[in-house]
Amino acid sequence: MVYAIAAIVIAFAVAIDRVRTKRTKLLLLAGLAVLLAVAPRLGGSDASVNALVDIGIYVVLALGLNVVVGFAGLLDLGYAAFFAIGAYTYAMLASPQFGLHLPFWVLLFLAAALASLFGIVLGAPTLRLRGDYLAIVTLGFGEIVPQVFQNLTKYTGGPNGIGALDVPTFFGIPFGQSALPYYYVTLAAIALTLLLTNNLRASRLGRAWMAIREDQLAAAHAGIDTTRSKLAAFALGASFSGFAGVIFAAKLSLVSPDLFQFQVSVLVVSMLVLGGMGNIPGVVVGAVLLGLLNGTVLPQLDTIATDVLHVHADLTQASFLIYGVILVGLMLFRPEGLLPDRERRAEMHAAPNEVV
Amino acid sequence: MLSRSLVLRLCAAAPLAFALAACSSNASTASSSAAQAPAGNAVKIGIDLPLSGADSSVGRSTLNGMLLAIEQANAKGLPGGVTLQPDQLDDAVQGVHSPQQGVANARTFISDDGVLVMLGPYNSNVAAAQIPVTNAAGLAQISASTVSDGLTLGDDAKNLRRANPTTNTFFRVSTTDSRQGAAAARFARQLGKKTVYIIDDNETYGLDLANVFEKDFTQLGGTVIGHDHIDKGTQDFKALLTKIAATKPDLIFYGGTTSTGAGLIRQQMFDEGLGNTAFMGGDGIPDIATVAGPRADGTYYTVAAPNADKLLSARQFVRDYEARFHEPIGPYSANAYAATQVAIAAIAAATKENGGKVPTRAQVLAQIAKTNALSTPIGPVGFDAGGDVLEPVVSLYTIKNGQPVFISQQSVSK
Amino acid sequence: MGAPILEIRGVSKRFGKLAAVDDLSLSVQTGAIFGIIGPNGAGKSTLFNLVSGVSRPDSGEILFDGVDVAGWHSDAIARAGIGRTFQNLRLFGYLSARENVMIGGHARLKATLFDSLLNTPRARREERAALSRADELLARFDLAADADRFARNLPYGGQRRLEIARALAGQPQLLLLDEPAAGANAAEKRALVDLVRAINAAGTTVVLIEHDMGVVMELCHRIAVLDYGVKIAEGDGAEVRANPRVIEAYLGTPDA
Amino acid sequence: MHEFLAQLVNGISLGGIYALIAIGYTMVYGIAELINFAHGDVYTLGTFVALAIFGALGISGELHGIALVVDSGLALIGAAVCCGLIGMAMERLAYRRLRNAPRLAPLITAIGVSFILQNLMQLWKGSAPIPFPAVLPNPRFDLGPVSITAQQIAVVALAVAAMFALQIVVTRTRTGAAMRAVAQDRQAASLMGVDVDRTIAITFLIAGLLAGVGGFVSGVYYQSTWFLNGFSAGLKAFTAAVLGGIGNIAGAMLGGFLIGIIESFATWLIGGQWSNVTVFAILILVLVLKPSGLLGERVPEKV
Repeated sequence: MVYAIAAIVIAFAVAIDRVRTKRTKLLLLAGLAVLLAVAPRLGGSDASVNALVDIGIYVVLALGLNVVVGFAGLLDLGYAAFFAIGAYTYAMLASPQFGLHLPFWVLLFLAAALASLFGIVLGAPTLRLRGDYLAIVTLGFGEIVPQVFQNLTKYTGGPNGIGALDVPTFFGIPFGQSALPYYYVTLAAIALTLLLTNNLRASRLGRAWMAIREDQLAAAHAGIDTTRSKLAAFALGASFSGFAGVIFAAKLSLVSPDLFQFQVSVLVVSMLVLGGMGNIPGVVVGAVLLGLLNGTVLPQLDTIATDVLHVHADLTQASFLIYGVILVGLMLFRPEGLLPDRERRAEMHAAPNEVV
Repeated sequence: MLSRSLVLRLCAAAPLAFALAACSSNASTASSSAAQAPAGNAVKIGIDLPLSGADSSVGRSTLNGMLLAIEQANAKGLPGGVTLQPDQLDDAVQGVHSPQQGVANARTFISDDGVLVMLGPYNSNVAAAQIPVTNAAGLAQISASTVSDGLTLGDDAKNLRRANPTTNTFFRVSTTDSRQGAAAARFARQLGKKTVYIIDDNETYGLDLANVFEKDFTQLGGTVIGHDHIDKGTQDFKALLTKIAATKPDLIFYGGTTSTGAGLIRQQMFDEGLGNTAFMGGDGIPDIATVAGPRADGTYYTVAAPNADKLLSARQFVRDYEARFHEPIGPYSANAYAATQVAIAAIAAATKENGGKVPTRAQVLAQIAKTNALSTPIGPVGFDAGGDVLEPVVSLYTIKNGQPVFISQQSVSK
Repeated sequence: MGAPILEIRGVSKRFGKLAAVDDLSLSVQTGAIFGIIGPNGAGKSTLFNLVSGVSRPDSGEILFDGVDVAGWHSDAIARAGIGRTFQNLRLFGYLSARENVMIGGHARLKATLFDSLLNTPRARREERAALSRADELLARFDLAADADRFARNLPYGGQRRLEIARALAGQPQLLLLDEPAAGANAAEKRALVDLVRAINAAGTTVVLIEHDMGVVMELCHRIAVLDYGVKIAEGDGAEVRANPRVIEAYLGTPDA
Repeated sequence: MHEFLAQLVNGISLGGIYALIAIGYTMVYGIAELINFAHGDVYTLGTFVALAIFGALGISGELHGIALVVDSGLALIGAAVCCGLIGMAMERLAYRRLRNAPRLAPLITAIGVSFILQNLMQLWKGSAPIPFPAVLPNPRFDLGPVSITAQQIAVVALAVAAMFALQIVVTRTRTGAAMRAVAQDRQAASLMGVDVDRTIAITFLIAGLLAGVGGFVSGVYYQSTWFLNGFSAGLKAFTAAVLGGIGNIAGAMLGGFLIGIIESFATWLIGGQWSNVTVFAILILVLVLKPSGLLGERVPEKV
């Protein structure tokens, strides 16, 4: 079922990317939404629903990072830090840790606000740095945050993290241990993220980001406050990450520092690049593909090898190798991503004399 | 046109994927019931371990201990003609063990009716995420290596079981940090060490172990000069050891495993003039010689099992393991073997009770909880109500000429 | 002609030991078309960069509408009402011509972050208005047919016009044109002259740097001549042409 | 005071290894504008290769006399050459085709290559740390209040020598001139007749050679290696390169030594678990205060 749903989502995303009229796009989107809403009713185990939720959280993360990297062109290699901040917000305010039990729904937005606050704190002094320097600063921030959570044992449970987080309730009805309620929450979160990021893309601010990405100096001469616009991208992107972190923590009922390492940031960036930066359907495709690969395919490599290929191979050991080969192969084959946006497609097919 | 054909291909792929999914009945639970349900009375044992990335060496040797027990049981035959089939999933994502993936794997097992019991996980925080899920589903889970107290003891454990407070589904053959740390502190005092400098790897196992050791060592009249934590992936410990050398401790205690730093620290102690200072750790470092080489000599370590030289089953196990896998056992191979023995014995007993038919998860769980004095390579195993081993024995070893030498043992209970 | 819209008082800018602009003063009357000429390296573009906030003067004042904007950020200066073009075009190459113009009007829109995020009715109204304004401008600049093309794919002359359109979209009071006639043929120059006149007639003060003397003489009410960062002459076309220092500067340092 | 000096020695020798990696990072970035994430893994591969060479020669203990020179020389050169070739191969197979791709594509490729190298090393030698034979004698010299080992001196000497050698290559040779030209403006260099492909390939070769030397040194110095070492070492080396001003060889060395010293002092004064946090916090601070790094030149925006 996971594979089927993933294939359907990808097919719809490609179709939405390709059709031109807005009405057809909306129709396709509505169709997909209905399909996804009823999908769990059509069979499929709790495990597959759970796998879909994990992928869905990646979709929210990727869409959020897309605002920063895809729209504004700011290379952020520490996105997992904001994810961690969101998750720990839930963990510290809705668990036995401090005896605080704030409601899930409130924390969703509180965490988003907190994460964006941290985005501003980090971004304000550093956003005037050149692209690669910004990348390394965000990378450093991404290393610092989980390490701080790990070291402040008294407040964060240290390496153990915080467990037994509150189970969210919906009008008094607890979610329980099933993955299904989280499926719908994640679906709603994706819908909200899609709506907001799509609004942004076509807005005054979205245009300002495009301008900054293309030529910062010319953008400034058009009256765009580049620092504030970039800061807005950073803060908004962070808030989606924090938001996703709450859903993630609530479903897992646990947070620990090793969940938010550099690899997570890399994974989300890879989703963007693989799918097609800046292009929302592309980003969804990238997130679904890599989410599926990481959460479902690679952990089950041994079983898949036995069941599907009828070879008894010990492939799991090489899962990282396979992942690396896939990344490199795809980049060589389609460096602009599977579904690039208009500008990047043009860029790839432009004469190579335009070295930017 | 490329884009058009891409659309077509992908659209074509969707129904195909559906068909595939239908054929394999449930592709996400890769080896699921209907289509691949093994013939006869097959019972699946779900195994969740980190099999790729940084933990994969220990994960593999743990897995091997489990596989060996299953193979031996199948060869010997089980009541009702039941055959056991291992179904292992990797809980490392991007090379790092992941509670998130652990839960995904646990749910995969739960969704697969053929799985009657689950072995694993390796890491405590993975267990902390899995327990609420297996507890709600009533799937028994036996871990060979998790040591964090909160999994079985106190309010933390109660919170993990809140979906189903009256049932415990989590068992472990490994000893809690608090028991091992306390035993290690007593051993250290018995060895006549008065002052200690404690280092830990700032990970679940190591930090907790070091904290318990610190508390107990102080209670027993020893002096803790300092307690430092290290960063993951550190290779250079010279700064830390320079600092420690200035304090001239009798003993350096390390909470952690060989790969998180014990091997390197032991080795670099010699470069900082601490070669003759005693070095001690828990059951994460019996393999220290693989990193520290000859400099491992003189290291003390504790293992949560009676003297292996005296234990027949232990010697037999080591021989069988080396014959089967052509490599020395890993730090948790024996534990893994024992955990699997518990699961197999429970399945056998439940099958008998069920009149030779494949039992239910609940029946297996009930049998596991009743386990008492089962003979294993780590001594007799039985569980208390929380899922911890009854009356565990902790032994102290030292390394001489690269070989473990038994020193003494003590029985620890709460 | 009224009060000066732009007044430069004793502005200097050095790069290392080289003074690109040296104690320069000049004043541009509101409503004028003001020309700046001089040999290459005379400091003309540096002057534009100082006025538009690319770099900060080492000393001196730049009064725009009576306010000293020296050292302000470019975006603040643009919002205050100074638009500019660049000698080596700086269009957003991979955005459409229409998007380029809409970006030019950025500062005239009021949508906040939340309007953008939620696509409020207010934002939608404003977007529609901006879109039609952009299309009007494109039509005025004879670019309507190219509205959806990437800016970089426009012919050179189109790109030059687009850059002016983009600057105008910000509805500046003062427009700085950096060599607008570069690379243009006679007909294009003709059209440019008409265009600049029309812009000026609509109420925008224009300062232009230009090498083409024909264009300068035809358009400019007043002309300043720079050499080595120093103003060596100022006046109307005839005065400047007759000035011996100007002749010397042009003949002494042949235009490379 | 005594401990201060001892920690300074620790930091400088640790920094020497960072410097060797950082120089490669900085050169590749300066010339190809690529953050070669796999560079740290090339360094670890150097240790693995040196280990394999010692293994093939049947060496497990301390070497003396002529064997010391010949065998360790073999291992050193073998590791360096192997890493140099790997670096060139990576450039040829993966990065060259992406030279005009969107910025992120080569970055993701580099991360992919890093995963591949890590996993290959893991499949080769397992996921646990591996011992490295104590091949070099390590006498200790007492210099007043501190004592320094021969290996510590060697590490620092190697890093400094590598820097000077490279400075000479870059400023005095034709290849160096080509490198500087490509770093300044690839297109113009190509128009001037510089073979850009070849120049970039040579840059990767040199970076790989240095990483290999670093790998050998770290094996000898720590007598151990681990397939994941390259990640954290590479990260710190890159930090060092940025700290010093990326593209600047002397800056990379300075940055390497500084990071090493900061790490040692953080371990000593704050606690080992804070050393990474301290390193990155200082990096962020430096970049905020001096965005082009300590020795980097400010690149003015061209209008």
